[in-house]
Amino acid sequence: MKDIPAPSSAPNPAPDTARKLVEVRDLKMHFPIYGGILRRQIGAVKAVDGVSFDIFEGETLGIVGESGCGKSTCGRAVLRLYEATAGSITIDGTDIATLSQEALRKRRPAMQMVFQDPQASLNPRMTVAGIIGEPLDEHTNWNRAKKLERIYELMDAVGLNRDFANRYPHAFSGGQRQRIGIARALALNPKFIVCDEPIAALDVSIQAQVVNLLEELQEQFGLTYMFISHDLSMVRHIADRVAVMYLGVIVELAPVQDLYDHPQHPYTEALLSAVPEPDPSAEVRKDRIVLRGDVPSPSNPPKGCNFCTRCPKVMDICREIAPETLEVRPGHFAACHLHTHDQTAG
Amino acid sequence: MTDIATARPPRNQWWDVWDQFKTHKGALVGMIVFLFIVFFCFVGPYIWPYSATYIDIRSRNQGFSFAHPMGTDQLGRDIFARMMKGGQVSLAVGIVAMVLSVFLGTMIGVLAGYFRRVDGLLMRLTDLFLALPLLPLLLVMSMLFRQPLASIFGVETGIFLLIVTAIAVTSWMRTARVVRGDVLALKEREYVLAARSIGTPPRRLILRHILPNVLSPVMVSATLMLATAIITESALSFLGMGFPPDFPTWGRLVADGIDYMQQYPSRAMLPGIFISLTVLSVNYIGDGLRDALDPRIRGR
Amino acid sequence: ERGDSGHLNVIYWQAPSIMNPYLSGGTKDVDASNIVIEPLARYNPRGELVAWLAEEIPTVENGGVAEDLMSITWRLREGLLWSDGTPVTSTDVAFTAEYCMHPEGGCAQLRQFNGVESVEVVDDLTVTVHFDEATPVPYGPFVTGFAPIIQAAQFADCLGARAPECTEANFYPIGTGAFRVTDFRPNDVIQFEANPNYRDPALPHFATLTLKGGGDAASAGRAVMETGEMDYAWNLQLAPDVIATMAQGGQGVPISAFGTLVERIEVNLTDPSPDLPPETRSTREAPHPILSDIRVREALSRAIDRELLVEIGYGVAGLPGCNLVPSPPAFASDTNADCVTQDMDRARELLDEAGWEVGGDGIRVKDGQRLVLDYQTSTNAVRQDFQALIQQWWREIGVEANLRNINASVFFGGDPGSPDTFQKFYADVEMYANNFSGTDPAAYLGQYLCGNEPRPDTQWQGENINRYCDPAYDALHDELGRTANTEDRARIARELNDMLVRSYTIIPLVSRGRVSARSVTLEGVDLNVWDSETSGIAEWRRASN
Amino acid sequence: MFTYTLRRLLLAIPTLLFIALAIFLLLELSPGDPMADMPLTIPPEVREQMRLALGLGEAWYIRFGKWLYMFSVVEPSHVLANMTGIESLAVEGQRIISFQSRSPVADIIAQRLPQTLWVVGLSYILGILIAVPIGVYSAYRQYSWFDQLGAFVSMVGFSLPTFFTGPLLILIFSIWLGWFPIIYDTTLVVDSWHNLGLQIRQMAMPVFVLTLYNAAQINRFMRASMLDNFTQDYVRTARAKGMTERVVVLVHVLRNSMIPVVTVIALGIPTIFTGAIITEQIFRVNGLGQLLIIAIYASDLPMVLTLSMVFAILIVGFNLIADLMYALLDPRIRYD
Amino acid sequence: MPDGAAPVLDVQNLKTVFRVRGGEVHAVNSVSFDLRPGELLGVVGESGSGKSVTMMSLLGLLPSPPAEVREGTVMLGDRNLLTMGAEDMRNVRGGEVGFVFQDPMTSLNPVFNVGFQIMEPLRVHMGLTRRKARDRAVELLEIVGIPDARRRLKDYPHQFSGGMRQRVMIAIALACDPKVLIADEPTTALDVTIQAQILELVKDLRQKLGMAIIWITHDLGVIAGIADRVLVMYGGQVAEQGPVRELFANPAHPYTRALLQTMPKLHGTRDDKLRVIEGQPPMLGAHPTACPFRDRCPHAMEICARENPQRRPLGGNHDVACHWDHREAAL
Ligand SMILES: Nc1ncnc2c1ncn2[C@@H]1O[C@H](COP(=O)(O)OP(=O)(O)OP(=O)(O)O)[C@@H](O)[C@H]1O
Ligand SMILES: Nc1ncnc2c1ncn2[C@@H]1O[C@H](COP(=O)(O)OP(=O)(O)OP(=O)(O)O)[C@@H](O)[C@H]1O
Ligand SMILES: [Mg+2]
Ligand SMILES: [Mg+2]
Repeated sequence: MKDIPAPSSAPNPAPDTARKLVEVRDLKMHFPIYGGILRRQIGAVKAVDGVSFDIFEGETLGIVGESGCGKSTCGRAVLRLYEATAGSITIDGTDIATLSQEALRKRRPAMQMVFQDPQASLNPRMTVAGIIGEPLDEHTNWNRAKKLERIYELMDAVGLNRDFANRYPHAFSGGQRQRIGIARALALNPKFIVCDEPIAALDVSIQAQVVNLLEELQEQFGLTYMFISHDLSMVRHIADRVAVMYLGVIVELAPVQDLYDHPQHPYTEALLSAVPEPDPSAEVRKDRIVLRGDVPSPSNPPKGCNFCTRCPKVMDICREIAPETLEVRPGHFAACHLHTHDQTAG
Repeated sequence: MTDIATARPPRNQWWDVWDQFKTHKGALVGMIVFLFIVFFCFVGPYIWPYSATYIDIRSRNQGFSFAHPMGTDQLGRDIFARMMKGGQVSLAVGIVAMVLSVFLGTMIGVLAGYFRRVDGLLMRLTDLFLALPLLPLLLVMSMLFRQPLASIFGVETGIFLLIVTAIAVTSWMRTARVVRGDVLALKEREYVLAARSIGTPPRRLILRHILPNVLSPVMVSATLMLATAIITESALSFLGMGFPPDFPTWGRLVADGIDYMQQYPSRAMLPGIFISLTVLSVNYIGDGLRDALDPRIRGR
Repeated sequence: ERGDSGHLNVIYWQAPSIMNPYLSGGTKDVDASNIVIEPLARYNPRGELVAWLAEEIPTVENGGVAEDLMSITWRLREGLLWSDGTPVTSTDVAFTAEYCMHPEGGCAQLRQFNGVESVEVVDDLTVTVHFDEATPVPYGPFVTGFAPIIQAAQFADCLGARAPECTEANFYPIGTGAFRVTDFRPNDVIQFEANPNYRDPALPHFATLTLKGGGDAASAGRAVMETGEMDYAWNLQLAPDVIATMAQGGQGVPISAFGTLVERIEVNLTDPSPDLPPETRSTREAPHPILSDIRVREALSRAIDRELLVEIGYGVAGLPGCNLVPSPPAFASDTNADCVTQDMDRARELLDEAGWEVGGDGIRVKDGQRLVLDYQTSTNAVRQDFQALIQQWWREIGVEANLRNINASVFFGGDPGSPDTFQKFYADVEMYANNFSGTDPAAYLGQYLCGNEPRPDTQWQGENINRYCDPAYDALHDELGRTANTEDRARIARELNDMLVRSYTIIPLVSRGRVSARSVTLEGVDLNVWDSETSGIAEWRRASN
Repeated sequence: MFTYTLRRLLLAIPTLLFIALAIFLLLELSPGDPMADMPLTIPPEVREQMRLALGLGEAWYIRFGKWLYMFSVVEPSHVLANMTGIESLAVEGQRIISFQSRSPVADIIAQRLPQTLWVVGLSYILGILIAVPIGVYSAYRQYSWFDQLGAFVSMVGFSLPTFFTGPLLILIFSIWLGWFPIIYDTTLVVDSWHNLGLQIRQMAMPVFVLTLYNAAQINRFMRASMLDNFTQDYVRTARAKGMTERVVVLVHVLRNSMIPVVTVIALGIPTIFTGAIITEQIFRVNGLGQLLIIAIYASDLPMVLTLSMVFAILIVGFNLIADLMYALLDPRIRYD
Repeated sequence: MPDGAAPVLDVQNLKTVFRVRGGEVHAVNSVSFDLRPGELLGVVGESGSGKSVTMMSLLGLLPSPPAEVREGTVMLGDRNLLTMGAEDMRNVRGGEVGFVFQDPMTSLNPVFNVGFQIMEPLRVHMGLTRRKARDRAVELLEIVGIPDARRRLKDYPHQFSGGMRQRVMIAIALACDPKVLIADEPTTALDVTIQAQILELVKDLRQKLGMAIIWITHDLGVIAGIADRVLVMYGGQVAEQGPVRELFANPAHPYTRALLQTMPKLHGTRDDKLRVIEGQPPMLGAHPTACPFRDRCPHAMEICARENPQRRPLGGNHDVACHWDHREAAL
């Protein structure tokens, strides 16, 4: 799906009311590799290699894929925590990719991020109040009392006891820490939050707490999420639409029900079948698609379709030409020659 | 995540550090010894009746006595008082040189680690300083700037400044490297990213998120530096490149006392022991601090 | 019997770096090279000139020195051989002069050849040195260890700018001395063996000799007196009680002798105030506001206890000094001995007389000016002890001294750009030691002539450190230059000495001797301060037991 | 790896040039004068003459250029000629001459190298041999009395300045006990058992002092590195495979721990050459360190400059070697 | 599942304590279970419930200090592993019991090649010659599905991907044909597709080699797929134990029930809200005198605070440690 135009119309759960909050077009993020005697650039890790998608106001877009496929990079590039190599990112009508640093700083409150590792994303030497209040320090000139008021408000919102305001992160459990991270993200009333695997580091029994919290907050504040995860079941639970990434590109993007029930891309199929079902009786019956081999290196992706090295349904054409993204069903996009074939044939 | 301590009262980080520090016996003893030495050198002179420079020619070369607990030297000056005075200089040199060197090292390390653009340049600079043969450089520097500085600031201050900067300028590299390494890692930590996503500008980001977290390697190299600075100063004095002979420092006292090693062994031994004791105690403090500042060891 | 004493170990804590005294002024190098190469005449330990390679000492009486004092003729001993077996001739002598006087050679001993116009080879064994003016004491060229004869054949290619390239010759000179070099390691160790062609077949007593360098004076002394590892240690600049303790080791004994070296305080007669413009600061245009008064200078001198200084700083290697020229005995004035006793009352009296009243803090004041002096010296443990002591004595008479010490290499470095050289004398008083080579003080006393003072237009070169200027002194010195008779010379020199000392322009402190140490088993050692310490090494022998 | 090495070598050239210039200018600016320790009896004109004869009359950049040429062309060719015995290899031209001895600096350095290598090198090797096993065992028995004692001794080891321990040892072992000589005889040739005995006796004290210091330092690195590795997962794996403790510690952990230690050791090698200035001075082992300090005192510019430069080259070289060693020992690292 | 056969591994009353600053951590409390030949026992439980510590206590792999195995017996056949001498223990480790650790990235020694690491136990336990050991190593790598095995023996761990490293770890554990294989979360760090590969592999191996396996995980899905029997741990003790279908069908312990409910499903209807287990995991500061789950238990009774429930059989080889009777509630 290199160099293809963006999907003309993105699938929309409620076409009449929602508007596009985020529009990403052909986003590329290449990390240069240097080498040789003079340290010239000799290549690049193509962590994200041309992805396009929209996120509508109030919805949750799930992004799934294997480790290293570029999910985090994509999420960070969307918030311009990385300087994207190419592509445009429009959030709430402004092209983020070209803003000056100062202008970008002004727009930061509208877009926030929740991180994967609740331990690593909190400065161990700041108190909870300090951490949650940091965005306020940066973007408001409120007095202490007002800030504190807001901090307490946020702590209430994420279900943290106000008494904890002066403690340090190490005195909290993982779930609580993640709540602190969420409170920080909420501090400036953002519209859009990128959640980068917010539950991956948490224990199963805690994961549900955090996901529920995110859902509640979405309802309460009308937030829009980009929810990155590799836990397919959890994505199914929380997302409205899901994009499946493989080696820096989106191979399939569809409304959640559609995707899980009728996956159109062989990779999505394999991914879904690989998830173990917590049901002994169901498991025995199922024919699991086991992919052979490992994900190729993003610095040296295979020619043609990125997935051709592991695809169980690989065809000759896949090794030659990268497939285009097509709307195979209404609102359901896939990039696979199986469908190109169908279409040209039919 | 098995996190205990939901009911622990809020308290400062440093209390935890202190708690862990206390459990390190060596460090605790080191701390007490070091404080004692500092007290001896800086408060002692106010209590002790003799001045370090007062010559009582009639009571030359005396042994230990009540009036002169460490005896007197060849001019009848009270060695006890000279030890205090010498300690002041040695400690001051050690501390100031340490602060300077750690400051330089941290600053360069942070800049190099944080700003990719200057990284190459600063690291080449660090390599360059690492490749400079230190002692010759130190000697040449002390020879070179001794007089100009002495004439601007006066002999004592001039040489003090000289030695302190010489030591600092030739010893910041290790700190810089360690700090840079840490900053490179810290920069990728999610809380730094989080701060950036909030829109925190680099200056505040460094001050608020990076610096406090490189504190522990910095503290450790600081204690090591303090020890090396004291030794370097005394080595310089021993080689005749440090403070002038009429200006007592522990290093000078050792150097002067070595000739008398046979008649009055204590004259070289006492300052020698004080130097070792200081260095030793500072090293133990450093050890304890390293443990206490390491969250893995400190535990949560 | 040559070589019957076996092996000799000598230690110099300053290691010799070259065997050619013409390329290095350092005593260590001169001493080392004098084991191998020798002059025509030397001073013996009593300061008398004795013929060495020459047949006899030329004088006016024996006709060796011309009546007009314009030339001197030396005659070599007969049958002298270089250590390589070739004969020593007058060409070698003449070559030596040529070598040192070469304008590009940078000869360190050029002063020995001062005033030499030409060196004429008369015959194989005779040379005549012609001076460009009447020279009453013509014993500079080829006399003393500073100007030994080198072999023309060996150094032929080493003239002028090429001198440093002759490493082989500089390290392994061919000489007439008792030993020859077998192994030379600069700044470390030199090995010698007896010269097979030495003129006295019974000498030297030692077959081989090791001259080790490096370390410090204390451990050198220990190695001789305590562990007995070494036989002879040079110049033990150590505190007296340290030497005394070492001597208890019983393996060796310290030996001492006195030359002309005097530790003194020089008084600045000009104003060193930094407020003055650089052209006049410390020059005769600005007389010193305080020290121009002789009473103040005398008071400073009277307040000093020289015996105590000796006791603390030099012990057996020092004598309380009241003269600028302490020896040889004939030249030493005996009228100033009263300075030895400290007299605080007299000192105070003098200051009172001069109008300096004791102020509130004990420091004297006159016309609102405090009696504060800057007192500088080179960095050196003994000097700093002296400074501290003298500071305390002066304080007792109401004089405050601000002490300053300057790294020796700067202080004596002579760099006209540096404000801290002893010549520039940007201080009120300064302390160091100086001496003269040989036994004749004429040139030394000549330092204090008017016009000889360092000043900006001479790039601060000049030896009249005090900026002393007295026409009477100049006249008397002129007379000295015209006098050849030894007794008259001595009288005039004493007078000159007294003029300087009695005016308290120079305040001598200690007459410094030299202390070395020899093993108890080493005999025949006679410490020579007038010439190089190794000049008698052929006679050194192991005590037979 | 090759390009990496090449790149580092290329980078080293400007670094070294810069160092050379820096040292040269420092020396140039320094107020010391090669004539300063001449007796006062030598008059100023003569001093000036001598100064000119040393080539000090020329502008600094000319002298620097000359020196650079001599250092990078003439001297290496002579060293090469000496080593191979082929005289014709030596490039004609003036060599770097020491102010003090007026002889080629390279020859003196070559002369001094053996004793420095003997004493300092031996103590370095001894230091390693002592420190490594102690470090390993202290780490293995962390907090045991052995470990505590080791930690204390090693801290004492480098908190005692050598100028203090040196004279102390001399006093005890030479003067009171008379076991070892005070003076190091650099001319001693070890050609018999007796001389070997002498050599060992004279080396004993300086080697001891330096060994204590080196061992103290390396021991601490070794211990820390071992401790780091003991907590690694692969150690558990090795135990789970049923390996004996000996194999676990001496094969699995040691091999990993040696990686940083070996580079630290490699980085320390230049100090063998720079010599231990103070120790050499105290025990009169007239090696490179002593040479340097004397040259500094005497303002022997060519000597100081050349020595410093040699040291700088060694440091840069061993830095590179240390990095390459790292890559060799640690399969995870491949520089390119 | 050969029900009647004597267990290969029988753990009774195992108790492991860590001494830490300011007290002790009772990480494993009176854990008992057994493992029959050829059986795959799945162990689940949240993080910190003592799964790893239990298994490592069996083989004495915990660093001591701070760990201390206080009580219990671990019978491997007829020998007690806890009282065994060091030499015998080494023969058990790697010889009779293979161990696969959680993190494939750090569990292999980075500086030795893979061949060396596989051959090590072969040479120690089976006394094979170098050549024989190498052949066997190649064979093992082929068994675990690493292509081009002979060449890859010379490769270092970092040259393998995570999944392949885990295969190497399995190969090492299998090297000496162990009777028991203990796998401590072998797939947690891997992607689902790689996890699927490993799970397939283990299924294959079980069929081929027929060893008994203990498989630790906190993913109930994995357990459901491969285990014969499940052991649920909570707070350092066994909460529930039973055959896999029985346990999934009739979870008896409130914790097990909650655990099954919190997991969102991949198929079927989407729940509006996930069920959560409120509260925090217990602190293991002292020997428990009460039910560790009581604070989070929806069915907590006052007896739960007084008495630590004993395991009671429910029939069908299913037992639970809970005061509350789920069947009552079901009524
Ligand atoms: N700063 C960087 N420099 C170079 N390469 C990078 C950088 N950040 C990420 N990459 C590479 O980009 C690719 C995508 O990384 P990314 O972190 O986006 O993956 P991910 O999908 O988030 O994986 P995970 O699930 O493990 O978090 C990886 O191959 C990674 O190695
Ligand atoms: N070295 C140690 N010192 C103190 N406590 C420890 C130590 N190792 C483990 N523990 C404690 O023992 C308990 C059990 O840990 P264990 O590693 O067995 O958990 P686990 O069930 O394997 O969890 P995970 O799923 O995270 O691997 C935990 O509470 C842990 O804090
Ligand atoms: Mg990621
Ligand atoms: Mg575990």
